Amino acid sequence: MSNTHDNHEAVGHHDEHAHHEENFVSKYIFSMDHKMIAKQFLITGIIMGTIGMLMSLVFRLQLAYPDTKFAFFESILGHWGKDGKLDPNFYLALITIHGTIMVFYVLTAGLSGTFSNLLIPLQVGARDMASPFMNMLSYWFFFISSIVLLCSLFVEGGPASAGWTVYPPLSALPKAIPGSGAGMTLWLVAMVLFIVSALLGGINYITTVLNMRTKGMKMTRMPLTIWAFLITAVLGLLSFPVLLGGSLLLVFDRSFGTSFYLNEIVAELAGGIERTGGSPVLFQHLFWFLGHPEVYIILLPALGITSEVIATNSRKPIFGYRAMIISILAIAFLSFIVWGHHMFMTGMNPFLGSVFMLGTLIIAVPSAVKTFNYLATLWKGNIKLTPAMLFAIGLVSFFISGGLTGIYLGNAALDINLHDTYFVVAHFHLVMGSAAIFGMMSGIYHWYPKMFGTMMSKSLGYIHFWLTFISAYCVFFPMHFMGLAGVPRRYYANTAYDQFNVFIDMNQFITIAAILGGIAQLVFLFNFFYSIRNGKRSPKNPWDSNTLEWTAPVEHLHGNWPGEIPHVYRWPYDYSKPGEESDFIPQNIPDESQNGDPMVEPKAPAVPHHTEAPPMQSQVKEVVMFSGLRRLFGFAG
Amino acid sequence: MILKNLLNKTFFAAVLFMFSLNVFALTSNKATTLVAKPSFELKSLMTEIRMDLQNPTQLITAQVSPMSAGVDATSTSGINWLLIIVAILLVAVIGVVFDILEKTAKIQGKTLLNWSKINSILLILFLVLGLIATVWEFYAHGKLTLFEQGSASEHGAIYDNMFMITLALTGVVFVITQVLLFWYSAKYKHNPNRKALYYPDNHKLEYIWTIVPAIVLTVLVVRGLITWNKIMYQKDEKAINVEIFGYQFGWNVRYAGTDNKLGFHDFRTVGVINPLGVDTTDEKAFDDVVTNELHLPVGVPVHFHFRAKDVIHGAYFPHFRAQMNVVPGLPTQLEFIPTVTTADMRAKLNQPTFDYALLCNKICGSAHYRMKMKIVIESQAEYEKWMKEQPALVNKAAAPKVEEVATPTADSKKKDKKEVALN
Amino acid sequence: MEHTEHLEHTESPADIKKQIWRTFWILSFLTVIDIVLYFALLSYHSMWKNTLFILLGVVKAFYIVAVFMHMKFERKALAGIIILPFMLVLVLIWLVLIEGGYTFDLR
Amino acid sequence: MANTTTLEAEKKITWGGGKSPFTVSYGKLMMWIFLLSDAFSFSSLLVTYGFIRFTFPASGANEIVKPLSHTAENFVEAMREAHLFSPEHWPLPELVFNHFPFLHGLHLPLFFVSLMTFVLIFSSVTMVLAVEAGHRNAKKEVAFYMLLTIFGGLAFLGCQAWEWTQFITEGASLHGNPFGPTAFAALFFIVTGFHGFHVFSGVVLNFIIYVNVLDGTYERRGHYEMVEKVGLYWHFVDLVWVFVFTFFYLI
Repeated sequence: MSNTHDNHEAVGHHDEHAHHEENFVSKYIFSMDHKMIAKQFLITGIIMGTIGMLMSLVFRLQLAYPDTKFAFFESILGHWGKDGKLDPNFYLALITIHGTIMVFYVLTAGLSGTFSNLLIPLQVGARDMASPFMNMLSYWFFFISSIVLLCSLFVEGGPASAGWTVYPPLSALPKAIPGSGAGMTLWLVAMVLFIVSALLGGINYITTVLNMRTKGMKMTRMPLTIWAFLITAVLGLLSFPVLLGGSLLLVFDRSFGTSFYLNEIVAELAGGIERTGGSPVLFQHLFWFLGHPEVYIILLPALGITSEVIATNSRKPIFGYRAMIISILAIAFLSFIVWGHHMFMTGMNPFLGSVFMLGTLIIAVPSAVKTFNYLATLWKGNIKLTPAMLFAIGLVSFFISGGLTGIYLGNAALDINLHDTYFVVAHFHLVMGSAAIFGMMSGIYHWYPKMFGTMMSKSLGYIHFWLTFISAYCVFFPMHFMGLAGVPRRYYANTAYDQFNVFIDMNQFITIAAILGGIAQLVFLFNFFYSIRNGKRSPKNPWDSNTLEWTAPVEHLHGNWPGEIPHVYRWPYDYSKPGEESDFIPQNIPDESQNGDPMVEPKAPAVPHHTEAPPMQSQVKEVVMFSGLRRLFGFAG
Repeated sequence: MILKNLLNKTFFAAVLFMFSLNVFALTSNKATTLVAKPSFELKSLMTEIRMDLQNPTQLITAQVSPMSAGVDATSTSGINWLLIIVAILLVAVIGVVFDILEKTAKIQGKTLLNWSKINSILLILFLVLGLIATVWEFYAHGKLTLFEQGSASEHGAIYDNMFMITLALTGVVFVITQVLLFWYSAKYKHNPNRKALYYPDNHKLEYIWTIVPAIVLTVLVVRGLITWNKIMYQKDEKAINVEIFGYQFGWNVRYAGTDNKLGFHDFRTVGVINPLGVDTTDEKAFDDVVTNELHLPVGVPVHFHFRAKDVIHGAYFPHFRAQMNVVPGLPTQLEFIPTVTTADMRAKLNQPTFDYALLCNKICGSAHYRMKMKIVIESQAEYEKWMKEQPALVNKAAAPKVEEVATPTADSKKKDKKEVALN
Repeated sequence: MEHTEHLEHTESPADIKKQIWRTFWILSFLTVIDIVLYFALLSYHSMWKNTLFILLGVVKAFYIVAVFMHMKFERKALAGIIILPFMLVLVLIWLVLIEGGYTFDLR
Repeated sequence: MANTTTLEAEKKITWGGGKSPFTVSYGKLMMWIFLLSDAFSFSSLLVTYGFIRFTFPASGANEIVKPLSHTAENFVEAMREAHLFSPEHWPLPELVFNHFPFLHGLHLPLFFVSLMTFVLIFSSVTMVLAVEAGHRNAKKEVAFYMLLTIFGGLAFLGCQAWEWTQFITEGASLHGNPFGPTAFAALFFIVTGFHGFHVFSGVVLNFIIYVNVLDGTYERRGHYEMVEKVGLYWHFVDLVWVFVFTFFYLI
């Protein structure tokens, strides 16, 4: 660690960046090292994820055994589990907080926060983030936000219970549901803090990617993970402020008697002030203007991680690197103009329904391109089935299953009968729940050696994967059929309806599968924490990967590389290149034709064509398509 | 060094295991009083857990009937806690044992399990079983879906048609892509003597799989748009006007009566006497009929006007392929033609107690899950007979005149709106 | 480096100052125009009047961003990444306003 | 740009190589990106305004109330009787914002808000002059113009405070509005309040920078980039006001 200090000279981006001694607090708590912040994000995310999952098990038990009394409910939930029966209001609170935790705290912060922080500086070849201080603030805002959200579980009336989408008037009128009292206020506070954290992080990620790349790391030589994180950060940056505005107005509606989202509400329901003039649909527009990009904020990092993991473990270049980038950009762009497909049945103008439907179904095209590219990458590969790879394959499988059901829901006409049924629950749990969690797991297994310097147990990883994979399909696949039978989501019990109650056996099956999945996570948790101390020491490049992070030493230095930052001479996917002895060539290995200048393209094109000569026409087209992109980002070829 | 490490770990595992045994002993000591199954064996613990999962009713009802067992409820719930702890500890033990076994195997120079092979077999197995399960699922639960039961409205046929097209297309894609995914993953498993094919791109292929989905989706989009517009813009002059009023937690129906015009309403007057806040001075409201059940004549278009009192509700008519949110302060609308009477549906489904229902499909509070209303589709004659039995609104409301005067004239309000365009 | 010429341009401080003051007068003038138009067209309600005001606002915004915020002299790419994403807001505005009109019709 | 070379030099030390695609420092890029994101939060509020505005019909009458032609006392009541103010119609802004300090009782529509606009534009000019002086490393000029900018900001905040006070004394609040729909007043308070909050934080930032300038922090650093970054923020506040002015007072 002696050279850490020497490097400080080179690390300090700020003049204020003082030479300070690393003590416990500055190293582990208020750390400004992106690697430590990544670990903080990850561990907080895992803890939140565990809480979210336990909540889901509680309400799954209720759904499967609506007539049974569980004695332990009373002991752990107190008056919300009186006589072993879950309180219907608390059931709604549980689904709300489960959704909030999973969407924002686990899959946004835990996934994108962890891996953006860990990988962006390491993979683009930077000593740290553009502003390490803001990075630290980002984590601490997130941490405080988590605490506030968890605190809301203990307030009078319970936590927010209007669904994670908190549609007013239910969320705006404290009399409408107990959870819309103090719990809802805390939810909003937590969300505002979370947005601040997301913005601080996002600004940092974008700036780092754009401005801090090492020599030779052109945009066209960036790993797909970085592309995904960059676009994710852009999505977050543009959409979170809209939710900030929306939440602000909701706060005013709740606490200061305004009526932005309320109309024709009598005084006695609304705290003594009659509310007219607003529209609940307005909130839904503002919410989903965030909410839909949010889906891709969750999914894109997972897809980026998958691209990297699949290419590395197939020992093959990712198929269609440029098509992948264009797909990411297309998905990101389209995600901003389709938010209304969550609102087809909410009293929105049917004309807008047509517009949103058009955009939504177009998203299927870049998604399909991504899927086919993954398949083509696997084809004739030399696939090492590491746990990370298995999770990546699982992600692709979920992405296909969940993506295809999206075609039903994106179709406004079909949404008429599927809106807010279990079909929706099944769809989004597959495509952004399971798929994103699998992306996160894949990333954890893959970059664990980079984070902790030790290896996780492979065998336990396999057990974890298979149990989780099977249970996830068992939980979510049958739900489609409930949805097709018209079972609405967010129902405390289906006992009031004979035609829904026939699904009781399926509900029990799902719950058992969910408990199995929960137990499988214990395997993971054990593996994760046990391996930090007891895992095998990791070699420098355990997966024979090309990207820059594996050229950094296993021990963490503040500044990442002990000497000069490696220069980049090639794209990150030179796996199994013909004529080369090794089946991988890291990005920092120069080509003979480059004369040691990283800015020169290697003689063999950076994205070499396969053995047959490509048709002239397509080459021209590619140049046209891609040079436009290059011009946009202003990096000369 | 390695040996020391191993020894340490074995010790750790042993301690963990002993500890879990102890905890389990505690568990079963208490459990004996309840379940009367004294056992210290791992196997029986597993069966117990399995029992707990598969047949919780038995186990748990036994637990929560403290009178018979003579143990208070808190201690019974403690068992579940301990079970969880035992599960965690067991996982830890298994983990450590695996770790040790692998390390020992490594020292001896062999691999414990050929995971590559196992995984590729599992992948194929998962694919095959998964596809079989999918087919079985269609067979077993497909008949419970609404599509199997058939639609009960005129546009339902177009809807079901659209659904089936989508199902067929996505089904084909689903099978092809999943098969390829698992098949490739298993087939091209690692072989140190082989080198992967360096195949970074192929523009022809990429264009094909961009353009083909695009064309398929265009078909879906066009059909979807046609279907959507057909359903959402149904408009018939002769349609019966019906107002659906949602509140926490129930529904009311207001029929427009003989003039087929709904009287004006004002949310300020909603109260116990006048639950829907209808303006009783408005002559259009005189013949309105308010009920708690929705009766509709078969084959006649119905135009629904939705209104909510407090929060957003969702009016969901699953069998009619119709849904619309009921938003406070936003009068939403919907129109459809019911085509199958309740009696016919009962006969078709062979369920003599079957009833159509209007469900709430937007989270609205604690009793959201049982906020429903019975829908009866009947012949024109039956409908008219039923309608005659319902009292008209004004007689029923009998609101004092003073209140009526106080209601602002919604009539003039409407007029103003129509005249003045937004600048 | 494609757009070097933009960056290397070194105007004398006097030139820059002149440009700043010119922009100030343009902005002031446009604001005055706004007010004058407002009263001139007071009894006249139409889409065109509003479009005119918005256009004037956009012109003002252009001067502020281009000159005061120095965007004119930055690389085109920077302008691109800042301004193009902002266009997404137009989609939000467009669709939400349609929705507002629809709500008006329903009520 | 004068400080390009210093930036280049700084980059050499902090960063092993490569190139910055925009030839701006990461700090400025961050500020730009932040402003982009903040533009979205303002947009969400303005979109709300547009939506609610669209759900109300405009004021029914097109009667023109001539400037200077009313005596103040019961202006609002008179307007209500003339159906120019009613809860069903969006009021004409010139009838609402028609006051001017010290000129009590005169109908001076939109004059005051025009003044506010000028104040803000002017403070933007002084800000950009400070930035320009910073390029020349002219510490005294930077300090002078920063001070002017701070005064401009404070003047604007003062104007806004007066306007709010006036509005509130006439009976407007977050849930009541004598001029028209309650949403009109609530939106006014939210949007101008959010903008005012930005102005306020801008003034605080400017003040910090001003102190630093006097302290010689940037002189020692060799460049006045901090002034530029804060300048960007300040112009952004001005930019937002252009649209608030257009949408709230004109349309």
